Amino acid sequence: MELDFTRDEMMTIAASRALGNEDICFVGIGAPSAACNVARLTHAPDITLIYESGTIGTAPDVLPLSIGDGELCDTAVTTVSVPEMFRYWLQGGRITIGFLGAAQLDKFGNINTTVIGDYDAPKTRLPGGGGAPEIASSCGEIFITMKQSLRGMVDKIDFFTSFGHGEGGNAREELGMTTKGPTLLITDLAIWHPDPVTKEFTVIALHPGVTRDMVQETCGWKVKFADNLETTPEPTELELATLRDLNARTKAAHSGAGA
Amino acid sequence: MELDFTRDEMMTIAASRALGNEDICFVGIGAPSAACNVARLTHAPDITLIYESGTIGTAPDVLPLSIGDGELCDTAVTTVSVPEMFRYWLQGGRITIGFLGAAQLDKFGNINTTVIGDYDAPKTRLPGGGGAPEIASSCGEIFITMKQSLRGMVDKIDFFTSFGHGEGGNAREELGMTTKGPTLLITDLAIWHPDPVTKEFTVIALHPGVTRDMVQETCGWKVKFADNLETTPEPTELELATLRDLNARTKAAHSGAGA
Amino acid sequence: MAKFQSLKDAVAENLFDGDVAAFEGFTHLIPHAAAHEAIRQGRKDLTLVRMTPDVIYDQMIGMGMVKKAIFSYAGNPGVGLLRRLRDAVENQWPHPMEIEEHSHAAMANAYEAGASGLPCAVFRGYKGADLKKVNPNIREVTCPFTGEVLAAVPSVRPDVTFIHAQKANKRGDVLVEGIIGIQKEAVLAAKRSVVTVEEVVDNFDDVHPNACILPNWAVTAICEVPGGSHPSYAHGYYIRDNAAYLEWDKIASDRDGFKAWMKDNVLDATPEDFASRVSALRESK
Amino acid sequence: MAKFQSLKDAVAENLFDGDVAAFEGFTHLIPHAAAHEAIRQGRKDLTLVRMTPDVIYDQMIGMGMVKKAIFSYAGNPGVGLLRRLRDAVENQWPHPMEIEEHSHAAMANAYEAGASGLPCAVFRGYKGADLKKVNPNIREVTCPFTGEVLAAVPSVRPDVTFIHAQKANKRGDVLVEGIIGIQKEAVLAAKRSVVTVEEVVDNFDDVHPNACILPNWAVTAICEVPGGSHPSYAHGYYIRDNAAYLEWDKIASDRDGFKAWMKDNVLDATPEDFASRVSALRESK
Repeated sequence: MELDFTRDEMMTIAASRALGNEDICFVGIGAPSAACNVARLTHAPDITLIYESGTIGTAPDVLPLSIGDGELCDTAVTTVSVPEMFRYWLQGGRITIGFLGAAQLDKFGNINTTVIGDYDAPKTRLPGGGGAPEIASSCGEIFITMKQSLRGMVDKIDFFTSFGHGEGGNAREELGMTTKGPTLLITDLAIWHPDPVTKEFTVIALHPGVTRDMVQETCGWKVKFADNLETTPEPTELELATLRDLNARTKAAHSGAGA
Repeated sequence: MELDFTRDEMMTIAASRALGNEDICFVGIGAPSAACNVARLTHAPDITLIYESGTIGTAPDVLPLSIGDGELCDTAVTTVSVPEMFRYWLQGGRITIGFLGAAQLDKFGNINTTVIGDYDAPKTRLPGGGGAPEIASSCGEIFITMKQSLRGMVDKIDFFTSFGHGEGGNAREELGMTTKGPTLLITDLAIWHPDPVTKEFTVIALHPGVTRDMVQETCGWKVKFADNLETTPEPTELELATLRDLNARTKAAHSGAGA
Repeated sequence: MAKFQSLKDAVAENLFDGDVAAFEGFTHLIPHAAAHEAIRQGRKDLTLVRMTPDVIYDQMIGMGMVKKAIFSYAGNPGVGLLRRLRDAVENQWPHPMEIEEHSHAAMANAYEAGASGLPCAVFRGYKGADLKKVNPNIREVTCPFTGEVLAAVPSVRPDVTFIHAQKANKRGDVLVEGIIGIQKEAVLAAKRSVVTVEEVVDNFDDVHPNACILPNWAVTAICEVPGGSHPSYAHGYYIRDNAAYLEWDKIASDRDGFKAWMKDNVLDATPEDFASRVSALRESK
Repeated sequence: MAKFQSLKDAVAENLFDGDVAAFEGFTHLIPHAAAHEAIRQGRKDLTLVRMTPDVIYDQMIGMGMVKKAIFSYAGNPGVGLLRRLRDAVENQWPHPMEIEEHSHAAMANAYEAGASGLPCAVFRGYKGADLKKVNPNIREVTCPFTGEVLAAVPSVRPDVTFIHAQKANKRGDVLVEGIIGIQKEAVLAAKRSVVTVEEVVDNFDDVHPNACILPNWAVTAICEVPGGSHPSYAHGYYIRDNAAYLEWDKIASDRDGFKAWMKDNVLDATPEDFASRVSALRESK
């Protein structure tokens, strides 16, 4: 089967569809940023995008390379200090959706972006958690996007940078958290929801052209599939054009600068 | 002896002389505000005046009626939020001098502006402490101005709104305070310094025309006088003109508004 | 998402008997019009929170609406005492009123903690002060690193906060400028918020990037009430009516005089009356 | 009272071997020129604090100046990992380096507490996170009203903080605009502070009343260094040099290449070189 869109594009567009006009999103760089802005430019024009650099209600014309690009401030409703961002807006419980990526992810939505190997003698020292530990606990719910790989989707993560559903079940409630935690995982191959009881991520839809085997081959745990497995609707012309235009504008803007 | 200035004017001018160019003052309304601005308009042009409404480095042309008048903001270096004022600037230890007034004052510089009588069944309910409890503990030192009266300068205050030197001696250190507390009391009759050891306020200078008896008659505790009792220098022509011009501008501005 | 509506509707939909309510403003931008509407609607058993309860709290207390007041400085700013509040505390008129008294630092921190979603505020305060002997909501925590004993107070989390601001834009974002006081924190700490504004403008395109703006989704209701903070002031619009504050001292000194004034100027008045009250105070710049 | 002086003198007078130092900036206004001057002056045994250590910390670590790093996200923003930092942590090159790792929320609160003169910051954080198992400076306090267990971290109190800002006025007040990050707190939390600025202007008369301004008495030294945050950016002056960040990934990938680049671009360069580096990036608006 020949696709006229890439798996990356499908991942971003599927993520954008999960966002609504009323959402207040804490946006990370990369796929989450693209998904949030595609949502804003298509079905959710009034969505509020917040970047942890302090920009609230931003509407960038091109995707930022970092979470603190000037474009974010230029187009924001307001820009606040970083302590205010983390105290009033994140800890204050005002963010409906936090977007996280992962170097390592387990089936309960726990995330590692700190180290591969032992913390004190790491095989690979990763950047660390940044805002993730409190994004994971303070946002109303968490969406995760990542490309599938055996290295990334693992049975046991090396370090709990941010807490998803722990060992599953009521782990969050037991820690006193009142937020939902990871409610959605969108990979380049599928859409996953946590099981209502066990909280294990379960594939509920395969992207067009993707098979169960393809999902299992790139995932380090035994994958559960929903009984009524669906197929993710293909990107619409509008979605695809919006994403591609955004990426083209972004590339032109970033390569034009400096060097 | 005939004076060509009032006791109020002498009090304000004597207070203004205690302030220097390098001082960062937390200013209250009334006499402190006049004293700080006379200092700014005479010998201390670079003094920094801060009002608890958030105005930092303000230079009002007329005295504010309240601590939050628009004039304060118009002429300030910057205006910050009230939580920032109390956290970063006051608690942060950046204020060199806090000015306090008092409804009741004792000889150790402890102040009551909360209630006369019992707290739960007050004879007179006063406005309360406002910023005073933490001004008293966080500013580098405290200057107190008040008109003398038997009702105001009492042997025992009804309520410790803000702590001066407690029962004297090392009371502040014992509470873990590292600031100096009250170092100066300027009344309409005299200038008082705390005794270096006991911390009891001691008259070190009488204003021109004032006698020891006049001070004692309007003070509810047995007054101590310094061995080398001095006379406060009379207001200079410049000081008096500056204060009177300021008061005249203030009166014109405030009576012009509304009604 | 902020709803544009009349002040009457906004008060009816957001302030209920028994609520914990804050009408905030630090000398500047005090929400007089909103308080007067609350008085007209006759709310009861309110717990009123405010750093600097002044004329409007004196009025609500005198009208018998207030069960408890939480505050740090209860005075008529630049004038003196609050006579209706005194009458309630000293003589239980019109009925007994509970008070919970703090310092400014405590209240500022408590609002800040409320806006931050925390259960309490921790700060260095109340050293040697008697308030902690009479207020059981002043407690202590110990720094787990230095052993220093710090003060703790519960965060302020009002059911509803009322503020007055200079501008809203058509999307419902709110701009506060000048002496911004504790307004942002008071709104963010509250479950619901009502903002009266001097005017509604098309957009905030020319506003400084770091100005104090409340996004429309952080505000419940917006009401355009020109002059709505009189006799307080709105920076850039009109100056403070100092004479009215001086006058209040006389009005409030007598129970009957107070009641008569409230009938004429509040009960029988409307939010629209505020515009004319500031006409002589408009800034000419 | 802020002293206007050369960057060379300001670094010499304010940064000492063994200091706890913060060179802050949140993507925007990163003080590259100040960090390069510190590198030229060869300071040793530094404890570097920063929420987002990026290229300049990678450089100082690679040059062997750093005993310990306190941080919450160590990455080349928008690009990837920090290769010199990795080499230090994974291979102890050029020497072993201690790390104290936090979350952004913790670091932001820790700077805020430092600016507030508090010994520790209290917030809701680290729930279920492993950092508290490996960082003994993450502890707990219990809310004395609700019993909720909150996280506590020590406040950040650097010996010296370096920031880059848009403007100073002739009195020495400093203006920061746009993404203001944690700069105000980092300066106020520190014993000493050095601010490089794009330009010195006569006054701030046309600046918004609530803009982020550090009064001259809250700053130790001011140095006019146009372009001083390159390849980071200064809002209103020049845009971010994204290509330079991408390039850094290559430069830092190899120890010898790194050392050669540092010699040519830092050790043999001057603060004045920054102006020409941003000439093609100046905003045309």
